[in-house]
Amino acid sequence: MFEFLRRKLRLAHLRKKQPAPRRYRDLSPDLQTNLIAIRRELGASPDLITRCLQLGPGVASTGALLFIDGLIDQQVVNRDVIFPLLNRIEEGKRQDSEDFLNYLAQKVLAVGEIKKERELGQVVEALLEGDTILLLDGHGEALLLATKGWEKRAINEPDAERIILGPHDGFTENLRTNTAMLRRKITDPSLHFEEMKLGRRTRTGVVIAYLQGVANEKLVEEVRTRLKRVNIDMILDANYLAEYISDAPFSLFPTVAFTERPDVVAAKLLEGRVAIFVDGTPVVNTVPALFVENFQSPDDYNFPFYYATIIRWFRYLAFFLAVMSPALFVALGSYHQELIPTPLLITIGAATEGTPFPLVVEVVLMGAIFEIIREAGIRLARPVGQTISIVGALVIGEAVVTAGLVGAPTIIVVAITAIATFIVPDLLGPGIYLRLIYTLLAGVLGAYGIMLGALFTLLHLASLRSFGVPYLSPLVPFSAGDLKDVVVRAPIWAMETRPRLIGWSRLQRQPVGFTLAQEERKEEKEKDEG
Amino acid sequence: MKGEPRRNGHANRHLKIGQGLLFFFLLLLFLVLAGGCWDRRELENLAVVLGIGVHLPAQGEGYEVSFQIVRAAQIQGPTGETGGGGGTIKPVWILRTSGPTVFEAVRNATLQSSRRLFLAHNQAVIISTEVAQKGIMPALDFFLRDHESRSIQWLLLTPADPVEVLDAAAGLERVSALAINDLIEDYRSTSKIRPVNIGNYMETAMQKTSANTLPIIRVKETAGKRELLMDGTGVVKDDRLVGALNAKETRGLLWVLGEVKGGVNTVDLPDGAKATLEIFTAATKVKVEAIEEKVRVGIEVKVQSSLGAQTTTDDLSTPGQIKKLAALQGQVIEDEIRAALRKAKEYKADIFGFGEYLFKHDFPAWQRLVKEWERHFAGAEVEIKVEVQVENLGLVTRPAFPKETGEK
Amino acid sequence: MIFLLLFVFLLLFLWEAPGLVAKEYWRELAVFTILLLAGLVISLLLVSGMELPYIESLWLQLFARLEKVFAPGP
Amino acid sequence: MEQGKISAGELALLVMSFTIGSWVVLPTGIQAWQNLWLIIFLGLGEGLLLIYFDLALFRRFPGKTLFEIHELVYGPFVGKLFSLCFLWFFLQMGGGTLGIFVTLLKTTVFTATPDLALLIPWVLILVYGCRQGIEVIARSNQLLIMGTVGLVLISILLVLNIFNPENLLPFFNLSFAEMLWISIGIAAFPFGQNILFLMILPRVNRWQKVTGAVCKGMIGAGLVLSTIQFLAVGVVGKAGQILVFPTFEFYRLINIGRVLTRLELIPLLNFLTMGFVKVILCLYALAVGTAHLFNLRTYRPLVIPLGLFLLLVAGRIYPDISEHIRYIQKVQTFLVLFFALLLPLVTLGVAFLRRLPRKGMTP
Repeated sequence: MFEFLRRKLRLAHLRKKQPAPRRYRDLSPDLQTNLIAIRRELGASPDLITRCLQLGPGVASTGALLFIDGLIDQQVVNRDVIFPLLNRIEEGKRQDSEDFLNYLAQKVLAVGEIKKERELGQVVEALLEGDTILLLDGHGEALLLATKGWEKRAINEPDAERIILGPHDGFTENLRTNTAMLRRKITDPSLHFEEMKLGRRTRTGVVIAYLQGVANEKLVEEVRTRLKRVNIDMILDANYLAEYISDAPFSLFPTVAFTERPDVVAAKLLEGRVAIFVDGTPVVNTVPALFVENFQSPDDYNFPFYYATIIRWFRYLAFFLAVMSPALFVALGSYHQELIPTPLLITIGAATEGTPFPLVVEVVLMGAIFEIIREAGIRLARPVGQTISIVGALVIGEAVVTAGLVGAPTIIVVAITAIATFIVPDLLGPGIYLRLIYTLLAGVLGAYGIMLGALFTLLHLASLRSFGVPYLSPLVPFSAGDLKDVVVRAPIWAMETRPRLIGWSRLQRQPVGFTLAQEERKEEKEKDEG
Repeated sequence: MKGEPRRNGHANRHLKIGQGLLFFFLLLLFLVLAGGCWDRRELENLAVVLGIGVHLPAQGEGYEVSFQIVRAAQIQGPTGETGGGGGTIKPVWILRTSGPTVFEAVRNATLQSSRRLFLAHNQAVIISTEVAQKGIMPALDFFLRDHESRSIQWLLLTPADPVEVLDAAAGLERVSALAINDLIEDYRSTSKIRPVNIGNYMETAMQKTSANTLPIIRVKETAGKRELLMDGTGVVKDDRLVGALNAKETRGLLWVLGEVKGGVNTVDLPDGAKATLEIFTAATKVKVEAIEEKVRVGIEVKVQSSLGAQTTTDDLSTPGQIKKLAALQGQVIEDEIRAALRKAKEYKADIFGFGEYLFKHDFPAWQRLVKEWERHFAGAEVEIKVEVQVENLGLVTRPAFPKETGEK
Repeated sequence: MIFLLLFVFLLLFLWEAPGLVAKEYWRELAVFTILLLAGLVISLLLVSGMELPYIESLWLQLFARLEKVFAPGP
Repeated sequence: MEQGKISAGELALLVMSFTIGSWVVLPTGIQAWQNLWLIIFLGLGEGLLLIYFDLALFRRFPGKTLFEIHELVYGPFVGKLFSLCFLWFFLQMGGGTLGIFVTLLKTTVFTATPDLALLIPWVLILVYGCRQGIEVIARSNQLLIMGTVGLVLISILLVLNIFNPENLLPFFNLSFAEMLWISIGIAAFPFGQNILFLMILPRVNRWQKVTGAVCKGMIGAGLVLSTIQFLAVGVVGKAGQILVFPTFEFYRLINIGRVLTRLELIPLLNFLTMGFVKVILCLYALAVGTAHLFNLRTYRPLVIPLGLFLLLVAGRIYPDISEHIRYIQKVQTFLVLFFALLLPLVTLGVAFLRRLPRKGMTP
């Protein structure tokens, strides 16, 4: 049955024909023809500015500057392009010679990056990316002047990943800013960027970042091939790519990690991972993504290790509570009351006296209401959102209990679940599903049902891989050395190796214990030479 | 298809996992649709039984079983006031049924109770002496076999109808069964009763030579209210009640078993005065030897105690006096043990587990003696050594009298 | 009940078979079908109230007979 | 066929779970009760001997499953006949384990739930797991066995206040013949059942380490079982002899301040996971074996019908628990020894006489 579905999907893939590449003509030597051709490409868009000018004073040549309003830095164009073109050209230059464009580029224009281009399509593309185009009458070539400059959002702390201590900067929507931020974290020539344009219509810049010699070469190659296979017309966010390249798109669990923090990306690159930047979004994908990564926060490394360790354990506990507590409550409350201590049973029994629904219905219902309140709180403007939370939490919770519709213990359990949910935000999505599945199973088969669900989840997690790395590692397959960043957060000086399955091409991160950096560098050099 | 073979391989893998998920949802669907929830019992539909009494009916066969069921709504209130609003309604409900076996009697309770009886939290099973004289295991079998019932329920004996115990006022507690539980757990401050749970009973019953004991609970009228009282120990031999030990003999039993955890001893001083010593720690060593047909038992008790009260005006805090006190207390303890031994031998009931000791430490001898163990037990020679050390005087040394009456 | 059973088996068949057909795994398909049919027959027998023997009881009977053949053991 | 590879360590843990499997809820040799924890070691020794001997077959034909060895030794037809016998053995072992656990669930927790409602979801998850391949099974097992070992260690703490070392006395109050007989029963079940791993060994990435790994796993399982039995005797005492599920009962007696009581559900679920591993390995061996029998390219499509067979066998394995106890006492030892001792012996003998393996037959 599902095979049919699968085949249908596969056929659908094949039926989608690659759109034939559009043929572009070369530029003509005639200025007016070129202008008309470009205008035809872009339609009558009012943001396309054409500035015709008479080059001077030395030569009498007509030309035109084209740019998109808003994508360029107006000041740069005025000061460094238009002014020199009008005033700085020496006499005696033959404006129709081959060298004239070179001369302009080398001696006249005060712009950092200048390219020569002869094909109309490339010219239009550059124009759309924020370049200024200089067309000269009588030349079949255009100069592309890098004058990009548009409004940017300032760097501020990402809302989704708050930390207490440590760097508070977050990525912005600008790709170059983002890569620059990463460069500032890792001043090492081995930090390599590879850019490609993806999205047939959005032509979004996508950058693969990795540390040459640290990241596994095969992993980088796999990322490249997977990205190349992405055939989509638009990429507006990192998730567009993540859903395409993840190993298990149907799995509940994320096999591609997301972050908005440069320090996180830097740390992951230094572990041997690969980051994928997408232009236009502050979110960066990192692969391979493992299950345990969801429980690691940058704060873990900014605080003393003993504190980080216990906090991490509380995070594990919170995730367990978030997923299991409603199910356990249902199982205990409607199947295994013998496990509840006697006085507690009497108290709970008194609190649930007279409620009309089975426990499982109560829990699922209140869970659903909670999810709705949460969503409402996110979508609405902030002040209203808070009102919603208060109404939801206090009014509904209190009224439901007073009216005797739902027992007070249910509200307590749902509330604990709700709070615990937010502690591991990366697993919010899987959490909702697992919680629901486990609760329903507990409602049907009690603890046995929960155990079956847990077994299924375990088998599923064990079968997952992220870019070749088993998802549950280092727990299974067990690698004791890597538990230093899972079971505990070992002191920084003790984490001398990278995760074995990710950074195996160069495992040693630093010498064991304390050594003077100078000596270490010397030793390394000797080793490299020897 | 040829163009992107990897793409397809990739998609295949994707869908396999998707298939798994669908699979799981189908499983869920199956369970929910199958009508599910066979064993479900909602909290609000449970009648939580906290105490059970087993009695023989006035006439006819079978058993009469009474239950103490908690009314959760009446018991609520963390502040401790009785009853949320009812006040007049008792927090427990007493139910009485009968049937040819205990199990059927329990099931018959459903005829009277609107909710299903839930036995997992039962604290105590109280059997009447009549049942005990007829045989305990037949009444107890259900509690061992049933999956809800626990082996850690206390087992008690009561001379009258157990329903009286269940219905008695619970003192400071709201439910008398919980009071029973606390009474038993506090045995260490008196060491005058010996707690036995169903598991212990079964374990001892399995031992070929040993006899069982059960604590006795009775109801005592105080100021018009019927209150609970723990009172001595019943001796059960071959699953039948044969006699009882009083508090003193029970203490003796506990000494031998090494289960004394606390309590007091009162010693007689000259001039009719008395002194009470508190037992702090006690350790017992029992050694059973079988030489040919003769059984010799050595009991060695080491006690550390403290002076708790005295009624004489003498200064008991001098080293000499303390030694004397220790000797006196040793005498009292030996008396207690002797009393218990005398009773046990009278009933020919090996409540101390001497035979079991032989089984464990001298298996060949046990094999030799097991057939006529009753005789060997009755003829056993017992040697008792008690060593008491009075370590503490409390907060004062000698009594506060204006005149010095001590030695000068 | 029988119809439900048939439906379930049909579902199982449809679950597995198309994939095998697509990969042209004919032998696998044949074995799968035979095994599934065998399962179906046994299930139908059970559902229709036929008393199939219990496996361990069969072994016990067999061993009882063996005991008779050989001398009675310890 | 199957591409997955497991490491020797993972194999050892699989052997451990498989051996703990169903013995932990329904021990054999209950008549020796208070000495059972010692006799387990005797049985372990005999079992190690037995399995070492079985593994001689694998060492002679490295990289081959039992069924491939059969065909090499006996030729295709007779070899398939031998393999068929083993298929039945695996089927009965898996179905029997399922049956025992369903009985356990039905007597202890889910008295009103119909068998099928307990069985079907379990079998569905078995099928799902089995189709994922041996790698996934082995990895999941790593976590499950950690849970079991952790539980045993925690149990030691939990029973401290009710553990009575006197209950362990006297040691060896049985005659030597009795003890030997009981230990042979233990050597057969659970240890002898490890013959099933001859179907899985070729999946281990380094075959030289296999023997050591299997032995380590068996010793680990022996330690776990012995510890549980040790605790059970110390806690339950003589009464254990009359219990249907004695290892389970001692958890019912745990009582720490009357708050940590009635905990038996937790070990119950834990033992269930061990049973799960045992049955999933049976199913895997069944599927791989059947696929080999018919020269199939993949075993995956067979998992569903074979899972169904397991379900049917579990439903018709024994009419009642007393029949099963009788079966354990009278038949099981002989049956397992037939498969784990006699048949491999014959195969090894024939291989020896035919001077197999010849050159070029093994990698």
